[in-house]
Amino acid sequence: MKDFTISKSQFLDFLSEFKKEFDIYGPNETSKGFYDWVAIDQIEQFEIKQGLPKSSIKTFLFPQPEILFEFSANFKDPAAYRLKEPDFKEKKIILFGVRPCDARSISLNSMPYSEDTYFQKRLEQILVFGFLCKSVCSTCFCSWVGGSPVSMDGMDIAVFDLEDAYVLRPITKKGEELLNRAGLDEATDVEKEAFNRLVKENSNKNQSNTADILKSKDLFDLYNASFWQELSDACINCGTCTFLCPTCYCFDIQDEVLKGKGRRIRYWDSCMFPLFTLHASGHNPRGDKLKRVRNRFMHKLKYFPDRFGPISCVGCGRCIRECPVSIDIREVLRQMLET
Amino acid sequence: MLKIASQNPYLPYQAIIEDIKIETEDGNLKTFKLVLEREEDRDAWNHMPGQFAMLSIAGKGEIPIGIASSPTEKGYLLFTVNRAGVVTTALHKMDVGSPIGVRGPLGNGFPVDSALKGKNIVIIAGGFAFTTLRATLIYMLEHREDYGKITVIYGARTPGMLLYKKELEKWQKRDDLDVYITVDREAPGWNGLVGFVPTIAGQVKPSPENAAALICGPPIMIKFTMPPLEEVGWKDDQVYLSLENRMKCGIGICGHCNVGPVYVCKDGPVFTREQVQRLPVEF
Amino acid sequence: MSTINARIEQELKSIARELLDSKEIEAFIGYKKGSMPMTMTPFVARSIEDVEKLCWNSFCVLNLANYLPQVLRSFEPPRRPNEPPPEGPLPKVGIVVTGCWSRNIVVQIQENQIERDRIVIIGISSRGMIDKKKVYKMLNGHEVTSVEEKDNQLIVKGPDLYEEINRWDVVRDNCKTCVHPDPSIYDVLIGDLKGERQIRNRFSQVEEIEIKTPEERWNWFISEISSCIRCYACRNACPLCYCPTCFVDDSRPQWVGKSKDQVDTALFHILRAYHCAGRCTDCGSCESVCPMGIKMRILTKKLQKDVLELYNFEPGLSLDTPLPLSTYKLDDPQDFILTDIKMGDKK
Amino acid sequence: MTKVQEKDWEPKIIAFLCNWCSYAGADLAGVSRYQYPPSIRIIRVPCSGRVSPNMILDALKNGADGVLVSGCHPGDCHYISGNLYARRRFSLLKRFLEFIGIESDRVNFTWISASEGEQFAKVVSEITERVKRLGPASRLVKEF
Repeated sequence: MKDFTISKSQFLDFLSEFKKEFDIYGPNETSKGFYDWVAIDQIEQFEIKQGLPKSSIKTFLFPQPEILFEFSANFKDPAAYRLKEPDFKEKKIILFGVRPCDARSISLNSMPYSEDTYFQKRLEQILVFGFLCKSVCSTCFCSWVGGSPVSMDGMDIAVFDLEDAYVLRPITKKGEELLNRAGLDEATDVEKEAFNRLVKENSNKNQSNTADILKSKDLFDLYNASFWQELSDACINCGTCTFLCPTCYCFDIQDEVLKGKGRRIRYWDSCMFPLFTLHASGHNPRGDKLKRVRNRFMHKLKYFPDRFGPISCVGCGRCIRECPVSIDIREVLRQMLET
Repeated sequence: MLKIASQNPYLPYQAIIEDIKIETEDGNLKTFKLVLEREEDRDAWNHMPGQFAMLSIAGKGEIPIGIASSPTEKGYLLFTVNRAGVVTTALHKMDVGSPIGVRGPLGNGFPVDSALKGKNIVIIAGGFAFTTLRATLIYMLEHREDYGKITVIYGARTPGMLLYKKELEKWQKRDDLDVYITVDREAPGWNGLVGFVPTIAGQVKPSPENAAALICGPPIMIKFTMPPLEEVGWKDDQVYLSLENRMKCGIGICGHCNVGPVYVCKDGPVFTREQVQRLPVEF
Repeated sequence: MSTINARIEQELKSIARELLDSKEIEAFIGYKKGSMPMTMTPFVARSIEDVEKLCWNSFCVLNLANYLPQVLRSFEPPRRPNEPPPEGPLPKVGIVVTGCWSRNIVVQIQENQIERDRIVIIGISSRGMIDKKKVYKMLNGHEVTSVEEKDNQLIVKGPDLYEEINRWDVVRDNCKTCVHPDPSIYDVLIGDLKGERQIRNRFSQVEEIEIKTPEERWNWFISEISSCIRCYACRNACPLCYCPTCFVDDSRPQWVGKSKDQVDTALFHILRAYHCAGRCTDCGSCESVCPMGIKMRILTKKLQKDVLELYNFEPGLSLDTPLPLSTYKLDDPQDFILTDIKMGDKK
Repeated sequence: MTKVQEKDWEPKIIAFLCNWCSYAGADLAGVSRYQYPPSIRIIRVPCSGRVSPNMILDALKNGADGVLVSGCHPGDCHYISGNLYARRRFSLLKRFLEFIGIESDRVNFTWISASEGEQFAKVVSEITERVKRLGPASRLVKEF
C-alpha cells in the first residue's frame, strides 16, 4: 500500500471534500470550553493538540440510545406491538484525530460484540483517521496495558505529524480505497522513512506482559485482596468512569412507549449502579459498593483477559482525570500485580 | 446458543399465547403455552431441557424465563412465570390469543445427551424452580432407557403452591420413577410427606453411585440440601445447579449477569457445583 | 505548603489519632491525597497507621457528610431495611467538616439518617475550596504536573509551565458567595471561627438568569445540561441524596427515561435539584464532581433563594428549626394560587 | 401559531383534583350544568398533598399543554394539613419551573371547595384560555 502526504493547512479542506458521503468529526474546543468531538463544519482552525477529547470514541459506536426495534403501540393497528428493525439509514462517518488508545478500543470491543449486528453495522460505517502520538500525557499509560503511542490497531488510516506535513498510511482496505481516490501526493521516500523511524522510536520498547501476569494470578487471590476496601471507601458509585471509558461497553435494554409509538432502545449502563444487578425479587448479588467497584476493575483486568486475552483497558486515562474522588486505575493495576 | 430468529440476535420470534393455566393457589404462578406463529420458526426451534428464553412484551421489555416444556413436546412451548417485576406483571395480565415475542433458546441446558446419559438421576426442586426440571424429567421419561434409576424430590410451602399437580400425580403412579412430594407444614387434606426438601433428601439418602443430581430452588434450600447429600458421598462434580441473575441481552454481551468471568446467560445457567465453587458468590 | 493548612492538618491528625487510640471512634472520615494534582480522595481511617495518610488543603471539594450514613451503617450489625437499630450504644465515627458540610450533617440528623451521639465532629472554618476547572481554564489547556498551595496563591507547574495564581481568583463560586463559613455544629474546633461573612448579593448568579425571558431561560437551561452524560455523579456526590431507590431508578412508574434524551435529562436535573429544596447547603459538591462541567448548582441556588424569601429559612443552622418542606404555617404566602382576583387581571 | 390553527386547537390540560373538595366541586359544576371547555382531563387524587412534582412533570413530558392542581381551601383539608404542605411544595415548584423557562401559565394551582361548582367552571375556562394563548407545549414534551 502507498503512503500519501498532505500539508497540514490543507488537511481540513481535503477531508471536507468527503462531506457529501460522510459525517466528519474531529476533536476540537467546544462551546462548553473543553476539548471534545465536533462536526467538521464547526471547526475553523484545526490543530491537533496533545491530549484526548473528553468523550471516548464509543459515542459513535454505541449511540445513546441505539434504537433496536420500533413498533406501533396503537391497538387499532393490525401490526401493533410487533417489533420491527428500524431502517438503518445512517450516513457513513469519518473520525479524524483519533488517538491510538481510542482506536485500539474498537478492536477490543469487537471481541465481545462479534455477534452484535448493530455494533457491526456501525463499525462498517466508520472510517478512522488515527493520529499517532509523539508524546504522552501524565495520565497516559497505554504501554502498561498492551498498547503503544504509535499502535495502529483499530485504525483505517494512520496519520503521522511530520511538523510541516502529515503522512497518511492506509491500514485497512477501507482506508486504502479512500486515499486512492483522494488524489493526494504519494509520500516521498524521505517522508516514509521519517514515518517509519518515528514509529520505531516511539513504539513501546519495554512492552510489558501485564495481561499474561494477570491471567496467571489466582482469581480468588485478587478477589479477596485487602485493597478493595480502601478503594471502595472513597468511591461514590457514579458512572463517570464507565461512561467516559472507551472499553466499558455494558448496556441496558428498555422499552419506551409514547403517544402510540414504541421503541426498544439500548443505552449505556454502568456496573457501578446498584440497579445493574438487582433481581426482581429484591435480592442483589452485588448490593455492596465494594463488590461493584471490585467488579469493574476485575472485569477489565482479570475477567476480560481470562476470556479474550488482552486487558480491557486502553490506558487513555480519562477515568483518572475525571474521577470525582481521584481513584486511579494505574494504582489498582499495580496493587493487583503485586497481589 | 443454538439458533436465533434472524441475523439480529435481539429479534424475538413472534408467538401467540395459546393457553394460560393458573398453577398455584395464590395465583402468582401461571403457565403460558406459546405457539410460534411461523411454521419455519417452529421447525427451526430446537432447545434442550434447562435452557431459557427471553419473553418479550413490546412496550414492557424482556425477561429471561426457563423453558418448562421438553423438546419432546412438539409444536408448543411452556413457560411457568412468577409475577414479580414489570414484565411478568404485564404478562400475567395478558389473555389467550395475545401476541408475544420469544427470543431463544439461550444458555447451555442440562447435559441430558452427554454427561447425564446412563446415569442414575436425582432431581431435587423447591418452589417454582421446578420448571426446567419438569422439562428435563419429561425428556428423560421419553428416553427412559437412556437413564438409570430416576428419583424426584420436590417440595413447596403448601399443597396449593405445588406446580404441575396433575403430572405429579401421574408420575407418582409410575413404577419406573421414585417421586417424593413434600410440603413445609401439615395442611388439611394433605396425606403426603411433610418437611423441608433438605430433610426429605436426608431421609431418602439417594446413592451417589453412577449418579447425578440436578438441584433447582431457592439458595437457602440448595445450601441445606448439600450436607445430607455429602454425607452419603456425593461429590461436587455430580451436582448440577441452575443459576439466576439479572439478564438483558442473553448472549453474553451486556454485562449484567456476570459472576466473575462467566456469563450466566451464555456459559450457564447450568453449572456443576464444582464450577460454582470456583466462582465468586455474586448470584 | 500553606502554613494555615499545614497547621490544620497537623492538628487534625493529632485529634484523629487520639480519638482512634482511645477507641472513642471506630473510624475517621477525612481526605487523603489523590493521584492527580489538585485532587483529593475521601478516606476512612480505621487505624492509627491510617491517620498518617490524612491530609488537608483547599482541594477538598467533595462533601464528606456524603459518606457519613453509610460509614456509620457499616459499623452496625447487619439488619433488614425496616428493622430498628439494635439497642445499646453503637460505635462512633469521627469526621472533619467545614461550614457547609456541618450544615448537611444537621440536615441528616433532622431527617433521621444519622444520630448526633454517634458522630464526633471536628470543625474547621472554611477559607473556600478551589475549583480546579477554573485553574485549568486559566492555563489554556496546558498540562499540569504539580500544584503547590501557599496561603494566598497557587504555584502551578507543568512541562514548560510555571504560573503563580492568586488563590481567591480560583475559589469556587459557592465558596465566594458563602455566608456561613463556620461549622454550625462541632465537638472540636480547629483554628478560629470567622463569623458571618458579609456578601453584597449572594444570589447575583441567580438573578442574572431571573431577569431573562422564559425563552432565554429555557435556552440557557437546555444548553447547560446538553452535555450531561447521565453518570449521576452530581446525585451521588450529594449528602442529601440517600434515598434507597432514587426516582431515576423507579420502574413502576418510570418517571425518567434513561438514555440521553433532552427531556429526560432535563427532568432528571429539575427533579434532582427540586429534591434538595430547603435542604441544600450550597456545598458545591455536585458542580465540582461533574465531569462535563455542568453548572447545576445554580438550580439549587435558586431554590435556596426562594426558600429564604418565602419561608425565611436556611438549612443546617440549627437542629431545632424544622425543614421548610416538612412543616407549614397557616399564613404561608400563596401568591401563586389562582384566585378570583387573579383571574380578573389578564396578563 | 397561525389564526386558523389557534381556532382548531384545543389544549389538553391534566387536572389533579383532591377527592374531598375539588373533585366534588367539579362534580357540582357538571350537575349544575355550568359550561366549561372540554380541555380538561381529570385525575382524582386523595389529597393535593398526594401530588408529587414527579406527576406534574410526567404530565408535561407526555404532552399535556397545561396542568392544574386543585385542593381544599387552607384549613379545610380532610387530612387537616395535606394542602398546607402541598402549598409550600408547589410554591417552590412553580417558581422553579418558571426559572428554567417553563411558561408561568402552564402549571396552575388553585383551591376549590365542594360547593364551588361555578368557580371550577370559571377556573377551567380561565386556564384553558391562558394555555391557548401560550400555544401547544413543547419544552418538556418528549418526542421520538
